[in-house]
Amino acid sequence: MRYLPKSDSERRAMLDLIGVESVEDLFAHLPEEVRLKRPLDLPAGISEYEIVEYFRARATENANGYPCFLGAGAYYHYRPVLVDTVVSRGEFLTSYTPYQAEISQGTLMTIFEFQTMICQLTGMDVANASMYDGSTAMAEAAMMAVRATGRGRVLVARSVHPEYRAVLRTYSENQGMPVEEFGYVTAAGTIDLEELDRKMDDLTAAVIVQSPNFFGIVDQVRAAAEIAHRRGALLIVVFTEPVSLGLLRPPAEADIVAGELQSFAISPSYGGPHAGVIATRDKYVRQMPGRLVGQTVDTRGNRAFCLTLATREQHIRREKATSNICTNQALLALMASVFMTVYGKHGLRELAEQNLAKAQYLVGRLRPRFCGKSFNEFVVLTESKTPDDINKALLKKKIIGGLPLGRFYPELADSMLLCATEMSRRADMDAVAEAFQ
Amino acid sequence: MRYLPKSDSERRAMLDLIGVESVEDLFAHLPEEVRLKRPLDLPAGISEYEIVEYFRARATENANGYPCFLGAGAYYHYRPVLVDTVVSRGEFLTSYTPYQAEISQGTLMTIFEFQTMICQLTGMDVANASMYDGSTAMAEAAMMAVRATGRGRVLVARSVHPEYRAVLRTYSENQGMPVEEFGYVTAAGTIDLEELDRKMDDLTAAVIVQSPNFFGIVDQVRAAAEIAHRRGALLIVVFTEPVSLGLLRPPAEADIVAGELQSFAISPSYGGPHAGVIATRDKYVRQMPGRLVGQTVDTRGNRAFCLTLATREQHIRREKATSNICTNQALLALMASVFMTVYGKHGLRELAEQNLAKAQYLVGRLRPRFCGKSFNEFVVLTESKTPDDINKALLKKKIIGGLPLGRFYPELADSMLLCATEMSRRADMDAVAEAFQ
Amino acid sequence: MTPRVQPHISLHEPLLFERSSPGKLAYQLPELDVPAVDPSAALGADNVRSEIEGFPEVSEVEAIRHYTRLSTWNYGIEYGMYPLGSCTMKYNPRVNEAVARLDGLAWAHPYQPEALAQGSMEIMARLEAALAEITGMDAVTLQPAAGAQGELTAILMMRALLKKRGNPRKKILIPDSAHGTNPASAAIAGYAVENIKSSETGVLDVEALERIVNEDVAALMVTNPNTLGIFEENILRAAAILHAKGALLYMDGANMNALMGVARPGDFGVDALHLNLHKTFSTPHGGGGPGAGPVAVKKELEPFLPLPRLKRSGKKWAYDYKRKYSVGRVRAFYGNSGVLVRALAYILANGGPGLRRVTTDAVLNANYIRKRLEPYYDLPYSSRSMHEVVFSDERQAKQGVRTSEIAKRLIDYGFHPYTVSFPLIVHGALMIEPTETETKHELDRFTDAMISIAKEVETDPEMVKNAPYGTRTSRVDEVAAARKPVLRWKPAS
Amino acid sequence: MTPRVQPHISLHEPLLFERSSPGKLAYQLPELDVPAVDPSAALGADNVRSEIEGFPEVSEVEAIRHYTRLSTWNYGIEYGMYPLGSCTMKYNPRVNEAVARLDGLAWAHPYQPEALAQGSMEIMARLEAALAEITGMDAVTLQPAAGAQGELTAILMMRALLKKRGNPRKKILIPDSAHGTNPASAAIAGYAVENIKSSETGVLDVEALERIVNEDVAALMVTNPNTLGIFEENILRAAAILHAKGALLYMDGANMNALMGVARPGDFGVDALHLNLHKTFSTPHGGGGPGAGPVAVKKELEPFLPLPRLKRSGKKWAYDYKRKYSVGRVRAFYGNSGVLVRALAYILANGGPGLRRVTTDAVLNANYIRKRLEPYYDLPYSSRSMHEVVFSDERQAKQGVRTSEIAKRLIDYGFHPYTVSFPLIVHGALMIEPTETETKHELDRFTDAMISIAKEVETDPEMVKNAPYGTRTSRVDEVAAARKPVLRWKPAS
Ligand SMILES: Cc1ncc(COP(=O)(O)O)c(C=O)c1O
Ligand SMILES: Cc1ncc(COP(=O)(O)O)c(C=O)c1O
Repeated sequence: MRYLPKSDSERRAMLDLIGVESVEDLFAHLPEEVRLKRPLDLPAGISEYEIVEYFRARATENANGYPCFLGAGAYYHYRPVLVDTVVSRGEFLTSYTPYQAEISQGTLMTIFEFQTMICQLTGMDVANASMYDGSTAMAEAAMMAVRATGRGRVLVARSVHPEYRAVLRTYSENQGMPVEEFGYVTAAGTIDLEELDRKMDDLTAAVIVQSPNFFGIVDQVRAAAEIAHRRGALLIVVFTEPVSLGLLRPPAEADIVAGELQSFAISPSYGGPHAGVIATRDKYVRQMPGRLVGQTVDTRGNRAFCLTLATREQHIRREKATSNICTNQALLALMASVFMTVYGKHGLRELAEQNLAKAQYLVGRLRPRFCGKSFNEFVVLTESKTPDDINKALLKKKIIGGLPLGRFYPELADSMLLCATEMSRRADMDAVAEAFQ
Repeated sequence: MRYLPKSDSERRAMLDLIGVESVEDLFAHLPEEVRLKRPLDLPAGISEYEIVEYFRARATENANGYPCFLGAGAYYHYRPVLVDTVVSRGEFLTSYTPYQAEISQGTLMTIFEFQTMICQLTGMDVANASMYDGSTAMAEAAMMAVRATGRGRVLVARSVHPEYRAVLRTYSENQGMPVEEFGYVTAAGTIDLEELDRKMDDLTAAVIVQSPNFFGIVDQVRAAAEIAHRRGALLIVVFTEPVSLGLLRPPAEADIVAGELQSFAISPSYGGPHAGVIATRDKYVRQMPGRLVGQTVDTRGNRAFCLTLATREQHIRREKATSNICTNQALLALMASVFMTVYGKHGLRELAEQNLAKAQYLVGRLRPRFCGKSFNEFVVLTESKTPDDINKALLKKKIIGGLPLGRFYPELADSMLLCATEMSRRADMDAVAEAFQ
Repeated sequence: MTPRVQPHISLHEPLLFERSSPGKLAYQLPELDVPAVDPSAALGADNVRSEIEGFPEVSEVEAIRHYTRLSTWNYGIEYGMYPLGSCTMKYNPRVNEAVARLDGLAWAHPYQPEALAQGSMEIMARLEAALAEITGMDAVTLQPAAGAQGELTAILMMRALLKKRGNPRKKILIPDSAHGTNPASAAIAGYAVENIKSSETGVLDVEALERIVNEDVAALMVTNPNTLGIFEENILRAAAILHAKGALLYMDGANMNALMGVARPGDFGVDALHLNLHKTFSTPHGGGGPGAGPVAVKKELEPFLPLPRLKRSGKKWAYDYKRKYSVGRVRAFYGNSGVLVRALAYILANGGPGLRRVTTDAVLNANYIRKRLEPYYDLPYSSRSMHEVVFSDERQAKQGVRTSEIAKRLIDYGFHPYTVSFPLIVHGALMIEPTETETKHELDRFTDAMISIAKEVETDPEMVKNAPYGTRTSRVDEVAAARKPVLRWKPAS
Repeated sequence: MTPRVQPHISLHEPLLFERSSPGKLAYQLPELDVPAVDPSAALGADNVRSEIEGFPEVSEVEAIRHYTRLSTWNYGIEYGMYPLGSCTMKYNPRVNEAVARLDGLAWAHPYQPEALAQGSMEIMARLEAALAEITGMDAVTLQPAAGAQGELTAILMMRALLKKRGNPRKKILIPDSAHGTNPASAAIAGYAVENIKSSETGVLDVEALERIVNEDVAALMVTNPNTLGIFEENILRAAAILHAKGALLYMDGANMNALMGVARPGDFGVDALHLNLHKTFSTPHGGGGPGAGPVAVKKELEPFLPLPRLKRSGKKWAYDYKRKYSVGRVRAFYGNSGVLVRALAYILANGGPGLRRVTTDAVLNANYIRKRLEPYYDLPYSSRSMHEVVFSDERQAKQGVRTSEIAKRLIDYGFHPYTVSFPLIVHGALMIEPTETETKHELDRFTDAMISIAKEVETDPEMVKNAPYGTRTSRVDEVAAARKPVLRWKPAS
């Protein structure tokens, strides 16, 4: 086997030194009953060439190269070549969590830069090294708010990504952390502030709002903050489309920001691996889940970095830890870092502007469902046709349309969520518009 | 511009230090008449995304993923992923010729290993660090033989790759180095030993034979050596398909071996860059063109490597150099090295055996033109159809057939050169056979 | 003659922000093919930010040099042995990277129509089946993003099952040798954690277990082989004890590298387990992640698996969202699909016989190290080792040298350290897991280094205590980092 | 406390052959889908070899570690400044690598039908047109594999033209500052070489030229800017002199990085020139190659371009092999197509205005270095510098320190050395070409290092003479290597 670097004579020499006859002797102490008496029912190993052929065949069973107007938490943005160049370096790709600082400064410094850039983007004081994804980041942010406030209840907007809310329910279920939802204004597609206000109470730990929200609309972060803070709750702002932060005011009124960075050079990869992140105010840092890198010095007095505040974490605090997270999404966070580096201050803004322009072009040719201001996603009415009909018609043209919303919002069964990014071509957008006629 | 790492304020500071007003002043000394008075007539620079799109579009205008039975000096072999992993490392990719040994030991050691593996494969004593390709390697080998023997005439077999012979003519033209050809035996497809013997004289510097020859046939190296050596000429053996050396006796009777290594993990790339190589006997090393790496020690007594015997080369000897070659094909030679490492002693043999088996399967279903023993290429008669008809029929099935030989050998207008490698699938070979029916 | 070596420029690579200069660009966007839009008009003026203060401004060449230079301060599997215990730092085949990047897979959107996602779905289905066979379990979910999330998922499922049976129960038993994620996951699922002490031979104390298990106990979480690298020989009895009381047996499968083709959790009473694809199944750690933590369960637990489930519908794969007992979602979409591709590629490459060979070579390597180092390092538990071996620093501590210092000294010998101070039940643990992908040569060099350090500890403990010496960064002050945390760069004010 | 640093294991990576052990494999082939064949039967027993003696036998992990470890002993553009004069070591954009690897391009066979090669042909046609515009010439061949082969190709064409005019003539004039490939190429084309001395200001001595040029002279080969980095201000007069005598003007375009968008050889009398795509047009050097050396010519020379030529045939590209005056082929197939893809990607990225900016920044950088180092190093020619600057070691030589030693010391400061001892007309040359892709910061660090070395030479010349100190390999004994060449590994006997 090509991955096994030993010849039989080497194995023999090792067994001799150990003092056993055969490799089976190393397993002789396993109780007879637990031993597998037959070979695994898996075919023999195949060559690298066949592996490549196998996955190539699978890849062609997926849509390939179709223009796609899906967003809803996973976005198509151009990935600069540099990103892959960097993460393909074995030094980043094949290293472990940087526990041993002296031999991991590369990873540590890139995480420190990541944390910094996330703070710059979100207006927060401190950011962690990554979470599994946006959905778990949101759930963990809620748990963090519960710890920080000593309260239990969580109010989440229905305009938050439905799958994120599902994850929140799963996580909260057994934690004495009741989750309630509040709606959106039918006309604007923004959160229903009145309902929120009504549902607020002094047991509420956090209010969760997404912006741009699941409908693509820039939501009422300031107003939500006011309501939440008035009752001593924290405001958690969620984002699924970080490109929006190139243009949108950072959610500076939030106490915790939880988001998904897939847009930053992470391929959609059929849903993962992506990269979540949590950012917050300094005062809540000890409640924060996930790894943190801090700056320090080495014995020569040179700047150095290391993992820090580990007493929050499971390997030290076990059942009292802020989270059970151990392995995170470091390499994806690095991809996001390289992306932020490549686009930089001007690029991220211009990128956001292009997304906005593309989406405005497309929405301008359709009938928007909501009147709220949208970034690169928006909900449209499908008029006389059903969303599925429109998508079918588009598929015939090898275009993947939008997300029919009935699945998540029965009241929006006549609507579809569309996303346009800098990669959306005008001709394809025209074809989409045509399919609505 | 993203490739230019200076901000305008930095440019200003630099101009100030230099003491000029503007960057134009740095060109003020150019005579007015030579200056270009207009912008270059080239469109403005485009984004990385557009560059990728442009080349993707071009790539789809080529054949994509068609099974292909062309060989004739460029072969389809599976490229292990490791090869690209290694050559994508900036340390190998972006370094220059290793003039500065202390900071180039990586490149130097890999070349030393390359030279060694080429010797092991060919049975020669010494090999150089690469030539442009097989064709120029052959031409340079001829010039080398001329230097080594003090004679001028070169005899080359017609069964040598026609384009290699064309290059030889171009190179020899003005060097007082008459090139003559000798034919092949019509039945066997091997060199016509009688004609060779007849054409030999005491002014002949070298006899050039390819094996497997252009028709894919294992040629008469030993007999050619005997004839050449009897008259004091050198024998140059050429190969275009190094995979054959996994199985074939090395051309140990040759004085010089010149070959093409494209088969060793170098993509066909529409004809280049590939990698030529020259190997020879110790006694001719000072006549050899191209770079050579030698083993030595550093001041601490540790093994080290450096470029050596540079007095053969143009930068030292100028018009008296053994060749004008400077930049060679180092990165491709490294690819070949990684390929040889991955396949190794057993793998190269098994690979050759598979090539043989595939070719035998295909030729077994067709009518071979020659009775000589062939490796993975062979010439077949197209019977009642023309080669072009057969290829057209195959193209309809999205298969690229063989090379019609009439273009290079008018007497073989009814024949086609086919190649099968380990990548040729049985079903596709069956389709090829069918097209001949 | 004094060398006076000047530091290499790449040893002084500053932070990105320190390298920035206004106006430098590393990007260019295509010209817009639609009309430009005024952001303030479209979004509302007070929704638009002015600029991203402090955000980097560098050129492309600076970007690539920055990250390339930083990369050289790291150590990876491709440099050499990385014997971090419990981490299974094996070679990460590069072909896995190549296939995960195929356009059709990497650029598949999670919501693209099922008919146009059959390739990705088939990959997941095939991986589920392979993992079920390897573990001897009945059903597998690939959704969890890492081992810890796998644990949580499984505990939620066990809870749901117990609840359906009438009583979700109150606590989960966890051996004191367990990984920290086990208790942390149990807590999120709303369970109290009760630690159980390991026996003198380093395994589960079944007598104690028998005493403890009652109707309050939901499950035992056991790692097998455990974190001492010892096979839990009483696992069948433990299962019987638990099952007799209506409790469940959960296995932390992080150490599955010791068992493939040799023994299957499903055959020794395990009801649920998670796997770490980023350990046993060779996906790269990427400096901390991503991973994937599939959970394999017995039939009984199947109804509770997270949503959605893959199901066959005619000749196609489809998603089943209508499963009323499901614990719900543990994350958005279907899992870390890109990691799953890599894991399947690894399984295909090895095949059944190959996976067994992986295990036997992994165990061979660990035992070789144990044999070579036993004369020099204290072995607190002498039970047979499987895929890893845990020493303690007892002898070296007499000279004042602790495991963490030996670890740093190992860096000077060209190796990444082993795992330090885990498992907690070994005072001053040196936890060494070579994996199967180390050559005999590398193992010899590694053990030579360890022996040499043991001797250095005798002759010059102070020297060892101040290691490493050969790295760009000398010993890092972690205490200072935590005392006054600096967690982001800020412009000098 | 003595550190006693032990060498990193990767500093001792042995040769592959020393790492081999019988039976280790890094490959697997698919099962044959056709009957196996007995090689002896198929090929004849005496045509079949027994084994490839000494060939490597390693596993995949050893292979990748071997090359990864070795790579870390190199220095590349992505590490930092690489100021090799005459080599134009600029940043090699990574997007070029990505596009050259697109399946449809990388896996195109040179003999696939023209109808199925239109993409590759279009790329070549577009590149030809762009290079013609940049150089101001009429036609371009992309066939030559590198600069030297470009020179040879062009000289053969000039010879063919002159021959057609009645007399191929006997010699080629070459300034003493020229690169070694110039005379070597002329010799292969059958010409005698006559060197002409440069003037005191480091340029062509046109008076001398006027005296020398006669009916025997086929051409003058001039590099512009020349290898001193100086623009040949009399180029127009030189052209006139040559043309008046029926001779031709050839330009070595290796230094085209100094002229793009500023001046075009076609506008100052050049009849033919070659370009180095691996210099000016950013394709990576790969430790020595590959390159590409297109030749651009004026109308008159077009009939002589190598075979085949791209031609438009309806809406398609086709190859024209019927060109009776062609000098024939200089290599198999059409050129280093993969390199051509990269060069076109670079031209597209920069565009017309961008290329001019490349040139102006390159010249700015060189002049900045010149200004900063002039107080410390002797500048033998004070003419204005273009893209590179050449100092001499005259001052340092007084302390016994030569350019080659200063170069080695530069390594300790984290830089690749400049070009040493070229051009030959400068005794002890330090030839420095920064290119446009260096930041001001890097230039400052570089010049600081050079200044620091100049001071070290004053205070401690011996120390400088034994540099480098910071590398794995200390000063290499090149003399020993040449005295008793060991050019391959052999098993210890
Ligand atoms: C024994 C054990 N259990 C659980 C885990 C947690 O897995 P993950 O890091 O993937 O969440 C680890 C990983 O470090 C482990 O070693
Ligand atoms: C001035 C000059 N001319 C010619 C050449 C030869 O080019 P190549 O190495 O591509 O053959 C070089 C390259 O070193 C050069 O610097």
